[in-house]
Amino acid sequence: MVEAIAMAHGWEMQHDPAVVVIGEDVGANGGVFRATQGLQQRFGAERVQDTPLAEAAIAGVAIGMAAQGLKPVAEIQFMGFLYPALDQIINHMSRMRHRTRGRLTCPIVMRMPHGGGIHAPEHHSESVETLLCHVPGLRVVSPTSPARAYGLLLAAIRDPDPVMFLEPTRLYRASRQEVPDDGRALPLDQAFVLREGSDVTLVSWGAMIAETLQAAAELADAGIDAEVIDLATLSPVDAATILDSVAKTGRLVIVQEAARNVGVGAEIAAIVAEDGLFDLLAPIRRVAGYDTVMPLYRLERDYIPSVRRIVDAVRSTVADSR
Amino acid sequence: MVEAIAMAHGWEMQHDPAVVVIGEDVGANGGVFRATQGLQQRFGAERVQDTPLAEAAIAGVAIGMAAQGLKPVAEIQFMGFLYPALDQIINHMSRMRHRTRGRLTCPIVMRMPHGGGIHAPEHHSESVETLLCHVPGLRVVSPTSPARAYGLLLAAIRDPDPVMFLEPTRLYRASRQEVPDDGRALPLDQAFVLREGSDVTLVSWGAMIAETLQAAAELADAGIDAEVIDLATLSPVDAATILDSVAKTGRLVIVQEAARNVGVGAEIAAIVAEDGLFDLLAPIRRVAGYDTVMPLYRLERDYIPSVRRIVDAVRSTVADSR
Amino acid sequence: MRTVIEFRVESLQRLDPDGNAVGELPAFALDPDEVLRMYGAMTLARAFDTKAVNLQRTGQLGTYASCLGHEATHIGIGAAMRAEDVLAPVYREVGTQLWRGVTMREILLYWGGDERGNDFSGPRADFPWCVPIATQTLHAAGAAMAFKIRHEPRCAVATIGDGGTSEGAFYEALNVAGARALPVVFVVVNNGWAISVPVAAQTAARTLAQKAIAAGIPGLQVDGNDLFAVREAVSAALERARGGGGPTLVEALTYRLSDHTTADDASRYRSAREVDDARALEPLLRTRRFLEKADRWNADRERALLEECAGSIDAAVADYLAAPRPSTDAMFDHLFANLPERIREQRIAARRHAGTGGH
Amino acid sequence: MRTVIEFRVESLQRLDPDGNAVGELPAFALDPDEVLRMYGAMTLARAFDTKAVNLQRTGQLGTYASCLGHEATHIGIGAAMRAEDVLAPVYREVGTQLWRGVTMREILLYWGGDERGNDFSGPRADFPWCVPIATQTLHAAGAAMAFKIRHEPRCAVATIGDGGTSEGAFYEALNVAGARALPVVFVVVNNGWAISVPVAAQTAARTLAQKAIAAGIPGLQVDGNDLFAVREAVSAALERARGGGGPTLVEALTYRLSDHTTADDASRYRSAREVDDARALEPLLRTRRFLEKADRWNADRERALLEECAGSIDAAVADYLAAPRPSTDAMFDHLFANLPERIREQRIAARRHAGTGGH
Ligand SMILES: Cc1ncc(C[n+]2csc(CCOP(=O)(O)OP(=O)(O)O)c2C)c(N)n1
Ligand SMILES: Cc1ncc(C[n+]2csc(CCOP(=O)(O)OP(=O)(O)O)c2C)c(N)n1
Ligand SMILES: [Mg+2]
Ligand SMILES: [Mg+2]
Repeated sequence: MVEAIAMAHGWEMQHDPAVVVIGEDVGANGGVFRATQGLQQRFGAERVQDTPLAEAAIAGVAIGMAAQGLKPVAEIQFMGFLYPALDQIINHMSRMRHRTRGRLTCPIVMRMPHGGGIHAPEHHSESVETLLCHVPGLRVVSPTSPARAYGLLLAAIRDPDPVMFLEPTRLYRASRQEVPDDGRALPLDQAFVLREGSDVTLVSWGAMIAETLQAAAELADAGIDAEVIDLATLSPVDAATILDSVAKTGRLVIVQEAARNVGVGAEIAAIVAEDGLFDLLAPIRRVAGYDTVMPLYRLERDYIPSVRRIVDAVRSTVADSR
Repeated sequence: MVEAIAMAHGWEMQHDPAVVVIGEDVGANGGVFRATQGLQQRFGAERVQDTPLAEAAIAGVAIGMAAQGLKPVAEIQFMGFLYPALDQIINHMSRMRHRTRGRLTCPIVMRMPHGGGIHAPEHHSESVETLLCHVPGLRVVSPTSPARAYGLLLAAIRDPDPVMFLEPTRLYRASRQEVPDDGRALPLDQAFVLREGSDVTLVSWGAMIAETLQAAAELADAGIDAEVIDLATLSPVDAATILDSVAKTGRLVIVQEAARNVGVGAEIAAIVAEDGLFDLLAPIRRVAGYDTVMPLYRLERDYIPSVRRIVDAVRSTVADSR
Repeated sequence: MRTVIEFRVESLQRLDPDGNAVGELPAFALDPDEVLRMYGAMTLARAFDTKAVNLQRTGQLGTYASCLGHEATHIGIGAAMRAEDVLAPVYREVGTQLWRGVTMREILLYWGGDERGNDFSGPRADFPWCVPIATQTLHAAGAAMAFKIRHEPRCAVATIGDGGTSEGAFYEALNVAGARALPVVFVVVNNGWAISVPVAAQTAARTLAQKAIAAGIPGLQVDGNDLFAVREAVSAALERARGGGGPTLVEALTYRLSDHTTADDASRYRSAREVDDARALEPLLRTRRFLEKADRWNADRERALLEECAGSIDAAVADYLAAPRPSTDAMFDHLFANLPERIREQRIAARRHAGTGGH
Repeated sequence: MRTVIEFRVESLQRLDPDGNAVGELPAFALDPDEVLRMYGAMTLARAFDTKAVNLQRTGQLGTYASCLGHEATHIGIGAAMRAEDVLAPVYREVGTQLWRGVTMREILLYWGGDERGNDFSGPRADFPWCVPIATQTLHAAGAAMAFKIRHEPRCAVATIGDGGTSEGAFYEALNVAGARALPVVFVVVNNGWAISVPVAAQTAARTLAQKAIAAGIPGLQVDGNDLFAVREAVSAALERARGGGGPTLVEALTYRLSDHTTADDASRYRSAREVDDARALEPLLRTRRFLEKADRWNADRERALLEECAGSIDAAVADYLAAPRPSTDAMFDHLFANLPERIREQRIAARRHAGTGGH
């Protein structure tokens, strides 16, 4: 996936001179995960800039550049280091268009690795999409394959508003896929149905899609036919796709790596309890990170939802059906 | 309410020499809302300190003090200025105990005005409790009357862990109530049933409790008997009280001032859709701030849920019952 | 111990409190029409400010941050900038904004709780009012970065208060601007107070200009009640920035003669004596004295100017008061270029309940 | 222009790269046993560090941040502090931590992904490793504030990297410490690089010591490969802080001889030549030369020391490797003093699925 991300940067920088890349170690080093590999050599040190080590500055400078006509793509090195930038993102980036009645805008992409599972040090494994999803004026997007990373990142850069782009760390090098470098974007605000099924709807996003698909395969062996939805845009969610699916299956299990409490999964459950309640044959279930700190790596596999937990939740859901 | 808050500070500082107060303008000025009125005169400029204008510093210094045995009560001037402090709160305050296996702890209260409705300038009317409620290791509390402000603030200061204390701005001077200065705390982690009823459960918190109670009164006139729950501790929520209520009423309407998307209301809806689904006679409804920026004050009354919106939502819920 | 490097902070004054020139006046100060233009702008700023406070007191405007006493700093900055430069102001730079073409109606709309006030008809690229302290300094740095990348001969100017210099964002802005030699000027408007906190409680630094040293950029002090010194210093900084010489920090020493905002009561924390002393140094008086000494001003002209100001202010106020309440839809306008489906639904719902709220 | 204030940054060296004394040595450097004790600690830090990198390479430890080349700075800081002082380190201060009594087993546990490593059995009040850059400086300021309020004669010491000086939190900490005259010492460990970004790209400031000027506090540079200079400067700063004289910033100039961490490949962004040049200045060699010249050291003693280090390291590693995996419950232990009901339920659920995850 990480090559697809670098490739999308390259395409767009080639075709749009307003696109600039900023972040810590994005230049000579090509990013700590190599997501900006080769860009500085290709486009120069003005358009691909290492910033001083300051996340508020990365976001704030991006806002200033964007308001004056550039399209910054900014990398935050890990999502756990996003917090110093939140003031700029929430108080300015998300509302510059609104505040100025469209006079100044923030066509910015903030990219950052998301989630755990790679035995990283403390603060390098966070899934705190909630903090961004709750903020009006932001789009939050997360890709789950190299092709979707390429297509969604292009869409994010081209979008005239700020997009938070969460890259699942443990998918960076998980799978190989030939992605044509054709400049074709995928749609934002739209979920992808990765697997059709009739017995239960599984909604997930980010790296958890892998476990969710595996669980669906195991469930199929056991005669339970799961539909798998990749949320893709985590905010605002594509409610229609989810509601349509639940109308068909009657059951909903949400899988998220983030802590359960006030997660995006809660929003999805709430939407269905509001607009699809009478379709439900069984209680909704959330399989989620526990409401505790993401532990250091010796315990991370106990924290991140396992295939087993998903399968068990689906089985209970089916068992609890009326 | 604001006098009750100053009184609770006074009691606890008098009885616990470890309690110190820090924040912008909390000293001679007594806080911009006068919530720390008179404290510096009474306890001196070491225990009641104006800080330089820097919210990350307020939180970070509080952490350092707390880890070395003090109990800081820190004021953030408005919730919209909390963001620079989030890094310290999320990466350190919420997890110091966990990280050090109990060796160092953060018995800190972060107080801040919450919500709109007082015709304040931009950024002074925010309801972003979601950002705190999602963070494991924090308690988030909001009082809705002078007596609860006094009792819950005492509980928050005495709690050995960090408590985010959200004070509803438009209740600061809304009602007068004699509150005895007796040092009695109220329980955390517990919702308050403010009104018993049998037809529908209304869950709310903060300033919206006022509109919710008024809606309940109007509904009673129309023959709909609403139970009103004041969440009080917004995270972790007292699920048992809510589930018991819904088991009785069969209907749930959640009222929040915050933007709807991934709000605390979503969590409550999700809990009931998981653990109380078969009790529900009607879809859950959320009456919430819209998923847009809190507007400047000329439109804030269109943004903040009105009594009418709550009443309409309850009526629809009753009408939609199976 | 070996000395590695040395620094000094210098201070500039061109007009003393009695209106006498100090040292060699810059060219613009020798052009009486230009001085009159600036004096007129200062006078308008003060008259408008007085009116705005009154509107608030009579319930016709929301909380408002007065600029009383800041006029020399504000107009000095404005006059030093070119139209194509970009301003990133705080919430108090009324004078600079008026100079740059933000209308009084727009200013009133904003403080009257209406986002349309931020849609400046004049300086289209200027940043809107900035309330979260110090954040605007990074926007100015970013704007300057854009100008630099595009090789445009434009500069950004950010203002910030003395209290604002305690926020980390301010130092990050100075540092990134220094590290990348960005065409930006930071003006610290040191008015002595951050609400109730005096500068001495804010920092142990004896000047705020010396904060520039942390970023390796030049910093200097000017008398912020001295129109000529402010304009001269900011002009020089802009010239250097435009020529590729990088950023400068200018500390303008002035005094907040008003309460912090109309929601504040400064008598709770500072003495009347202090305010009186400061009033003696205020900027309009000394500019007027300068003009009088040059025989360019008298009571009649002053009266005529005040009348002219009052006329344009009254017209703007009438315009403001006549502005219809924004529609409920305005909450959703401009949230996104492409409003997502879920939020379109909310817009419809909001119309249904428009005007039912009680606040 | 009138000069308002002047500053200078000074630099201290006591031991040149050849191990010769420069100027007048402080008392501790004239006590051979004390120097041997510090040299032994530097040697242990290096040997332990080498072992930790090897453990990572062989899959027995997580990502690890080597302290190769930082030993003089680390031990100089440690030796200057009193036991009752408090350290707020970053992720690289292995030497200082060992000196203060953090055990090798604890260090390995932490980098081996186990929170128990932060439950220091030695310096109970020291702050744990701090990964979010610069945040620890505010903890040190807060600790110092606690000491000051309680009138305890204790100090806090925070370390921070060169890259870390770009974060706003760092300046906020300097500023609040200066404004309240807190007993805290900030040591900037300037090792030339922040991952791939050299200091010159991080800031236009020619020294990092001059960042102190922004806060109105003293700042000085020391040769960070010079054990004596580091200890002398930090000792003096601590003495002043303890006496009520407020904070100091010490910039220690050293070099990161290793990759940034074991996850990094420094050859992507810096030349072997630069590293070779820096290696010639490294701290162990020059301390050894000093001891040799004083006839207090020879190859035999060196061999014996290395063996002793290896022995204690091997024992600690064995201990670490034998530590049982924490129980699933450990995820919930110490989250709160009083675990709320909803999370107690999750603890039970977690037990049911313990060990089913695949990562
Ligand atoms: C981040 C942030 N924190 C707190 C506030 C509340 N506040 C508004 S103005 C002010 C004082 C600002 O003082 P200064 O920077 O000196 O500017 P002045 O008002 O004197 O022009 C404070 C604390 C804010 N607007 N933003
Ligand atoms: C807030 C934050 N942003 C980014 C990172 C990722 N990161 C870890 S170390 C590092 C470079 C630090 O450089 P420096 O401060 O010079 O310390 P050194 O590693 O050289 O000791 C970066 C960017 C982080 N840990 N925290
Ligand atoms: Mg001020
Ligand atoms: Mg470094």
